[in-house]
Amino acid sequence: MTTQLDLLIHKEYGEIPQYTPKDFKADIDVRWCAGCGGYSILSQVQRIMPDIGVPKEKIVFVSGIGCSSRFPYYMDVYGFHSIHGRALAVASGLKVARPDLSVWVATGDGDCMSIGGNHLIHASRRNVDINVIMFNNEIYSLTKGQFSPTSRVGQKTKSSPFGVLDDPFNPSSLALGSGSTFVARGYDNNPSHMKHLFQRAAQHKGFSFVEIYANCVIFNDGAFDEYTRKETRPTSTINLEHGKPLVFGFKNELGIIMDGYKPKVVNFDEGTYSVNDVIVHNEQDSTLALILSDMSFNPELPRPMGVIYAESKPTYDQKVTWQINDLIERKGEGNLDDLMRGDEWWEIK
Amino acid sequence: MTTQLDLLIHKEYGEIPQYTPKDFKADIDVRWCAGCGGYSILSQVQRIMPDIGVPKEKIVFVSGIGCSSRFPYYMDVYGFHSIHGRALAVASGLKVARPDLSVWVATGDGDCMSIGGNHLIHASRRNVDINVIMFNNEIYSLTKGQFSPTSRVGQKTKSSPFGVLDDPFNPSSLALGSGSTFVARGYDNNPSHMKHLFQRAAQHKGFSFVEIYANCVIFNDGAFDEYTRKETRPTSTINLEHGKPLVFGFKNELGIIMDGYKPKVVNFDEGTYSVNDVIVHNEQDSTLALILSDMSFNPELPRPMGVIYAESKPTYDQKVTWQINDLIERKGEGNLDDLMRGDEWWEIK
Amino acid sequence: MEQQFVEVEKAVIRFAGDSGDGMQLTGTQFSDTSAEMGNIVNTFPDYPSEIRAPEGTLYGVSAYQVHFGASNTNTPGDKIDVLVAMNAASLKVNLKDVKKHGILLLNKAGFKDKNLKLAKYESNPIEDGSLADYQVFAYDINEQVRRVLEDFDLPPKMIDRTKNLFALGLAYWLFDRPLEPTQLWLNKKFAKNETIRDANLKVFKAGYNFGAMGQDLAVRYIVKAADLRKGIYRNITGNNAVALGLAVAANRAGLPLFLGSYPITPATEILHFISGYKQYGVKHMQMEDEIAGITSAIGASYGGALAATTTSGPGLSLKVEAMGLAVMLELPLVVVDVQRAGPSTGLPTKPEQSDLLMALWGRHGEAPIPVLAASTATDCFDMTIEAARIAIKYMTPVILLSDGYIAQGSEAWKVPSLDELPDISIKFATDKETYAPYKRDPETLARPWAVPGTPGLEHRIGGLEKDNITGLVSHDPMNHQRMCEIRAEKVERIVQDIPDLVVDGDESGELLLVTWGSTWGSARNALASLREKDVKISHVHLKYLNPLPANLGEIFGNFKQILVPELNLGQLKILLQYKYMRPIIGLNKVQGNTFTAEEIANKIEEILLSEGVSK
Amino acid sequence: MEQQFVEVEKAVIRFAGDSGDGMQLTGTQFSDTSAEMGNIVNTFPDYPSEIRAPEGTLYGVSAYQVHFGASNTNTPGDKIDVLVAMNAASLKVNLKDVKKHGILLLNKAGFKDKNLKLAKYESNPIEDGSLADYQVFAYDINEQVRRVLEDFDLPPKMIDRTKNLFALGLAYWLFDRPLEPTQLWLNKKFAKNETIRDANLKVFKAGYNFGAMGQDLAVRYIVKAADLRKGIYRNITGNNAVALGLAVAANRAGLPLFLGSYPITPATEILHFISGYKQYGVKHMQMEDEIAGITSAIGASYGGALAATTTSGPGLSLKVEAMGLAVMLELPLVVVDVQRAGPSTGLPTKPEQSDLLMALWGRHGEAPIPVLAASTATDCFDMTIEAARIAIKYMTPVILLSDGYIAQGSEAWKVPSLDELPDISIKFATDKETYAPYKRDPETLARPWAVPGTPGLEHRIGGLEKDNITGLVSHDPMNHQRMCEIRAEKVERIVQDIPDLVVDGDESGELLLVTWGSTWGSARNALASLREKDVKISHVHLKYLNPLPANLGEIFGNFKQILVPELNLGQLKILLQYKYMRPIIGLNKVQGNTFTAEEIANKIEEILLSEGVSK
Ligand SMILES: Cc1ncc(C[n+]2csc(CCOP(=O)(O)OP(=O)(O)O)c2C)c(N)n1
Ligand SMILES: Cc1ncc(C[n+]2csc(CCOP(=O)(O)OP(=O)(O)O)c2C)c(N)n1
Ligand code: SF4
Ligand code: SF4
Ligand SMILES: [Mg+2]
Ligand SMILES: [Mg+2]
Repeated sequence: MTTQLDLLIHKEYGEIPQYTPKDFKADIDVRWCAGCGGYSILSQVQRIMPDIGVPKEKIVFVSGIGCSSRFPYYMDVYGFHSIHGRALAVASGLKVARPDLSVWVATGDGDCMSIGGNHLIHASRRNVDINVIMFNNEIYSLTKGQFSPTSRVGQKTKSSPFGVLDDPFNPSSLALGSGSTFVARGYDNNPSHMKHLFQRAAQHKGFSFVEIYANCVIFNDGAFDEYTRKETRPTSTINLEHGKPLVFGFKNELGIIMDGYKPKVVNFDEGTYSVNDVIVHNEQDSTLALILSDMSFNPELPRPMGVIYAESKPTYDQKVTWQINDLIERKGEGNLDDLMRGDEWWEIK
Repeated sequence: MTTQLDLLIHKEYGEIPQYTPKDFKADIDVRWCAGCGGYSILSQVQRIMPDIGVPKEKIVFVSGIGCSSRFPYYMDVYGFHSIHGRALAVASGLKVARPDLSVWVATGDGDCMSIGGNHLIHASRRNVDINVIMFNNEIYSLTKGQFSPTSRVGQKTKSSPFGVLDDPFNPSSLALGSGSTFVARGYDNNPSHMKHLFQRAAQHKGFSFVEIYANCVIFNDGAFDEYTRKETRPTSTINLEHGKPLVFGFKNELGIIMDGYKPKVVNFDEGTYSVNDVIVHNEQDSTLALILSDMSFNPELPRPMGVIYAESKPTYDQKVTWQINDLIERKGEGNLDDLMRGDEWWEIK
Repeated sequence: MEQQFVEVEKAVIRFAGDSGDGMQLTGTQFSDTSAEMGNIVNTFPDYPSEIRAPEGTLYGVSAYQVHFGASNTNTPGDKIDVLVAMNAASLKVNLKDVKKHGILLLNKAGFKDKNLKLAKYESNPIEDGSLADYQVFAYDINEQVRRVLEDFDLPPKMIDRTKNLFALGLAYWLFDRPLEPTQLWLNKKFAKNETIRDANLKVFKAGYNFGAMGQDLAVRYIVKAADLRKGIYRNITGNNAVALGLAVAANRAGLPLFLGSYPITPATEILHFISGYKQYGVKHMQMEDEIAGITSAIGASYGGALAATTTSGPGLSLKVEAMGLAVMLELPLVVVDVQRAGPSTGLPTKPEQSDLLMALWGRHGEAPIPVLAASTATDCFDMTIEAARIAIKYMTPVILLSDGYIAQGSEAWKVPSLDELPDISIKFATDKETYAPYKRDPETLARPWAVPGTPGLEHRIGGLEKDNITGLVSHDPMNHQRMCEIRAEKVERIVQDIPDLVVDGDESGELLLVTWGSTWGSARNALASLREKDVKISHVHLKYLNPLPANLGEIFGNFKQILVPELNLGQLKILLQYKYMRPIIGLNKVQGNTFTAEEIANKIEEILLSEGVSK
Repeated sequence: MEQQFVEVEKAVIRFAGDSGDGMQLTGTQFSDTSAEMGNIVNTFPDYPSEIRAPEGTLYGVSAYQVHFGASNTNTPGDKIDVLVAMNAASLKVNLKDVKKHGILLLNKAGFKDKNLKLAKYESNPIEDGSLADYQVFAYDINEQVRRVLEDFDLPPKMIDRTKNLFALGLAYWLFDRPLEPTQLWLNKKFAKNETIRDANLKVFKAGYNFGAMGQDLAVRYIVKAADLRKGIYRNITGNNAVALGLAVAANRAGLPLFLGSYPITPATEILHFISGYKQYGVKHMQMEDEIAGITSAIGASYGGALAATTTSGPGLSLKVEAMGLAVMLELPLVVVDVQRAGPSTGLPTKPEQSDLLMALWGRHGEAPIPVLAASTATDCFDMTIEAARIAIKYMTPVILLSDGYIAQGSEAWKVPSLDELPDISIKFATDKETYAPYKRDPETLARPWAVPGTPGLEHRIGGLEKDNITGLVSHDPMNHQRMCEIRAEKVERIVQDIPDLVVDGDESGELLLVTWGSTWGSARNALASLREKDVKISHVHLKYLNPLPANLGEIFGNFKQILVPELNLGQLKILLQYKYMRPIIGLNKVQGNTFTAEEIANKIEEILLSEGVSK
């Protein structure tokens, strides 16, 4: 049966206009605090939009509740600011009902991993083709500063005046453990890197989980300084590039080798190892992804940034369509009159 | 302040009686179907109870809803049959309020990983000292046979007449990805192995996640045959033992070696490798745990059974107590009259 | 012995046995055949909440009841005329419902010592005289089938398993049913296994002949056929009717159907049916929980689907927050709640009508939602389409209340043809010149539905209060007041669009009986019996609970007293007393089952008597 | 210029500026000092939902209002006597609330072109004559503080930031407040940084002197002190009072306190306060969501703690299913709902009273829960203890309704001493001979509380219906009916245990004003003003919504009309019309703020006039 929707969806849209990032700016003041990490995320998202090959009207941003979840208001595409924690379930229904759309989710560490944790792991497991950008500021900002599931042990917040007791999630490990097919990490003050990650996420067919360290200047200022500032970043993080050896350091003098199955830092300057001994990043390897992600919270190892994992696999929304098409192909399009009548009917004459 | 509860808790209970398994059988008919995997789980749990060093009245079984969640009714200890999916949140509150209790959760693949997924990952992350036994039958049984988050792709169930489309969770990977400190897997028709796992879980201070393959004779009969029957088990599974090499096969002729960071099966009979080349299980190694757990769904590798991971770490409930004690030690026990008065008070005379 | 025929208007038969005895199948065959003969049928399956309770236990008894006849079979029936009991436990559990002098067809083989003990009988009721008030016919059916199948090379277990067909054959003989429909069915069902097919056919026929050979059953019954309209008929349960209703509504609306759901008794079957509609282009997601069930549906609705979510009480409780979101978004959504006995897990397999107040008022903030209720299994079809129509036309979530009783019970349904059903389509917004997200239709107050993919209509919506035209977030105090009032007014205006009530009986009088939901059936049966006795009583039945039909207040004005029987502690009573500010007499039952016609009739007579009105 | 003193009964001052201007702090100091002087104070902070909105914008304005005086300062005040506005946007947003001829203290430096543009002023209101109806005093405060601190080696930004203290000093001079309390406070606050401390002290004093030096402010006000009972006093917000109430209730019950919660505006501060009570042995868990918040609390209650969960509307909607579980388990639990404007996310920082019906009836099945409501910030303390008392005594969850208005507003509180508060302890069951899980106290119908750790009392409970004595799962129809009725009856019986209402005013008459929750304050102010005009009107205020006080029906009988003002579309009205079956006049406001006394007074006069009763 052709539905009203088919008429809309299947209408040819011809050439996609030559957009500029400005075309994606909504006509409204951005109301984040001056200095909020959100601004740079927003501007990189707006920057990639012209190039993802989708007409504006086919793009939807869904969010939950939080400072980060105000994101859809600032994008001049379709936007859905839902309720706390439910963005991924809303987006799943939308994407399955409308596989023609490019569906994005903007969410926070609280929205996505606290109240929304269940929808995260299930959307991830199902591999619904949604691009998730999680603004991780390690705090609940909109409610003015309580600890979140990514806050650190000992962190003093309004709801942990004597220090947080809960161990945090490692977001990339949770994403991998639940079956995500695309997992990446970036940070707000590296725009070009972020832009690259968003582009990759847009290209990825399937569930993409991109964690961005987003500084909250008001409630958790400087939380990521160690990983984002020039002075410390070269030794505290490692930038992953597919097919490239895992080297880092101010002068790329450090590398990661495998000691059995354990990753270990070596210094080439010491002479024992060279760049040739180092592991080469393979973003399609699930085992390596687990090992790299697990490095994140290990103080002896650098924290990985970039694309940790990217696996190509049919998406849930595709499979739903295939299953329907397959049945229709094999058995013909269903006739509702037959369905109503069922197998066991009789006639009164 | 001494509370009524302190009077109860701190009462010395002297010698723990010499229990027998029968002491833990509730005086009620077990109402599972004949042949249900639940029976053997129940009897192994009852068998270890006398030896965990806890008086009966200090043991609580919490559950959600499902066939498996009827478990508490059959144990003659304190029991709490809560609502669907919430057993772990109930148990977390109970354990934190009452660290003196031995708290167990009996749950199903639906209860624990579908509606209860969020509480699972958070209890796991927090490392609350709870012992979880998840009856995995890869189906919703109590509601008569819909697919669950562990059902297999293609499985035909009442709610997937044309086959399941969702990829399942790998329970041990989800547990590890969310931070579990004890992760193990067993199956209903290996009582002594199960008993061992329950004993280990009981000993483990912290969050223990034990997945048991439990056959549902009615709605998913034989789902685990490949992993549990004598004819196939030796090559389809590998039994993990701490400090022992990873060997399996009918005559222990197979082993797991590391090819770089990738596990690989070798056959000693071929002469290239011997048992000495094989990895030795170290249940305390987080990286190895991830690698082993990831083998589960890989058709080229055996499925690991036994204790995948066991890490020793302070538990959440301990930390809550410590934080309180520490403050009281440093600042003295709080005086409620002072608290009510606050810092900024004045007197009208 | 001479066998005589007695003609009756209607009859009730209940088949009862162990969970494994095939009683559900037996009952379904009996009911299908009766319907085909032109009887009106109404059925109810009653099975234990355990999946396979141990054999012979009291809590393992499974039963299926069929009420069939020419008229007033609006429920599965209060009291049983014929009880088929395959073992002692089945007799023990069901005897209380059998009419005095009713017929008991008992399988002696199920009354061994072990059975008696499990059923907690001190002595064998077949022998101890305790069944003197009934017509008892006890045979060793196991023995019979063994004899019938002695030539068959089948394991004894398999042979035993045919005994339900023997009982069915006997029942067919007793009520003079033709054998062909069930024979046809057996042929189809066991097409792949000739031996089993033949064994079943033989036993079934043998049961019938056993009656004919006239051991001792002297009376046979002829149950009159109903005077039914011409057409195609089938039996259908309420859950099946909801599933079909959703698929058909989507078709009539020109929209694709999306169901976001999570299994829960007794609503799960709707999900089962819909998951089988792939060929019809229907999409469904079995989500991780009820919250995801409804929010995925809201996402699909935003995308332009006719979206629905189906559940029962505990699930409805979890959907509360998201229902509020749907109110704020003003998107169409059908929420089906198949009520069961609460609170909490309660009695999960038993029906109740205790979610009404929650449906009306169970959301934070001012969040009005239209509420409809289906009254019978077949009415589930009509009311589902009606819920979808209102949802789409008024851009609002709609709650449809069903309950475990009509959801799992079945009745004959005159199958409509697709094109005789109403067109409920509306047009998506597409014009960027005139579009504004919350610019409303002046008549319905509905906002336009603009779906992603429509060029130029890009806009943002969400759960924050929004400006009444632009839909932009608005903190303006007066706008909030206006929006709250508009949302309420929009739901109120649906009253223009729903039929006025027609009183059954006199337009005024002493007592008005008011019902809603599945109590309709018991009430109709009660009225029929009272009217036979010339008791004067009028009746209205409410299918629309919010808003209530426009003329209800006027009707109330014409009656001295109002009686509301409900399967709760008085929830419609609260609504009516608040609305019309006059006392309502409640008849309230929360016993995991529905009213008998007698309970309602007695209450009516009691009221009328105490008023000195009744004869 | 000669300066004169005018004595007034009470006054209202509002401090308004940018989010970063420190208005909350300024307001708090003014209110603390006033309270210490013996005024009754009532305050309300009003801040944007954005965390730090851009400087100078209309939506970035933050304000703090103080109502202080000798009597009838039951709300933060309707109209403002003195507005301190630090920039143009603050004036624009707040001017509408200033009394005619009221005083405007403006900071000229905040009226530059850029400010005017952001505030959407065409021309400078200080200069264009548009403020002719007010007494305008405009100074360049930035300039002033720069001059005062010219000797200080501080960056200009730091210097600018002291300007709120200049304004505060000026306000102290205007209302003749002593400087010491704030000076003491500054000393303490900046103990670690002498320069900052001295700068602040100097600016504060300078502001005061600036007034004294008498540029043009001719009139000063003396606000009369109240005639307060002797004792220790402090200012307290409703949220703080709930937190203290929980800690104190646990103490009086002899139980440890456990809070399971999830942050949500405007309830989060309760969690903040309680998380600071570690020294008092209080345990809390910030859970992953609201469902875990309440279910962890239920777990703790099962373990023998006084357990609570705190939330606002959207969170309450998520707790619905678990509240039903608590009803079935019959375990004590305090559920605090700090209401905000809904539906859905609504206006999250604004108060409303629209969760009442949900609290009463928003659960599937028959799941009755007692509902209480606090009327003022300090009443939050008393009602929290009352909620805990009822929960423990009747073994039931209890819902306590607060709202964003009293939760965040403050008033002076006469601090009780712990041992003058009632003992609300009960004993755990310990006797295995007599114990049965659902054997009830014949008076309260409460079941015994047996906690794990008690030898011999091992038992199982859960959400399935259970036998009324043994607590074993029961599918018995009559038991379910009995249990539903008992659970309802238990809640009804609480009526024996709550005070009868006392009518304020005549015991009978034309019109009865009925209020609940935070509208108490506006109603009291309205009554005071009407009574000054000799208008006759009586008032009752409901703190118990379920059950309602026993004598309410009787009281209603004595009045011709009943008026219920509520911050919703008529929720108490629904309850009362249903209960007492007579029409209630509603005054309904959903504008994200509370009633002004005038709105209520006007409505009363309108009703009385139309009845031809009022003079
Ligand atoms: C059901 C519900 N619970 C709680 C809240 C309150 N709330 C709003 S945002 C938020 C946390 C947001 O944290 P995060 O997602 O990290 O966003 P951020 O503000 O840090 O960007 C909370 C608890 C809510 N709006 N709804
Ligand atoms: C809120 C809620 N949703 C749904 C249900 C229905 N329900 C009961 S058990 C169950 C699934 C149980 O599956 P699992 O945990 O795997 O248990 P099993 O029966 O397979 O042991 C469901 C969906 C419910 N009781 N409550
Ligand atoms: S509070 Fe933090 S996260 Fe929120 S807008 Fe401000 S800086 Fe950004
Ligand atoms: S249905 Fe399956 S899981 Fe449930 S009791 Fe029977 S065998 Fe066990
Ligand atoms: Mg955050
Ligand atoms: Mg299962």
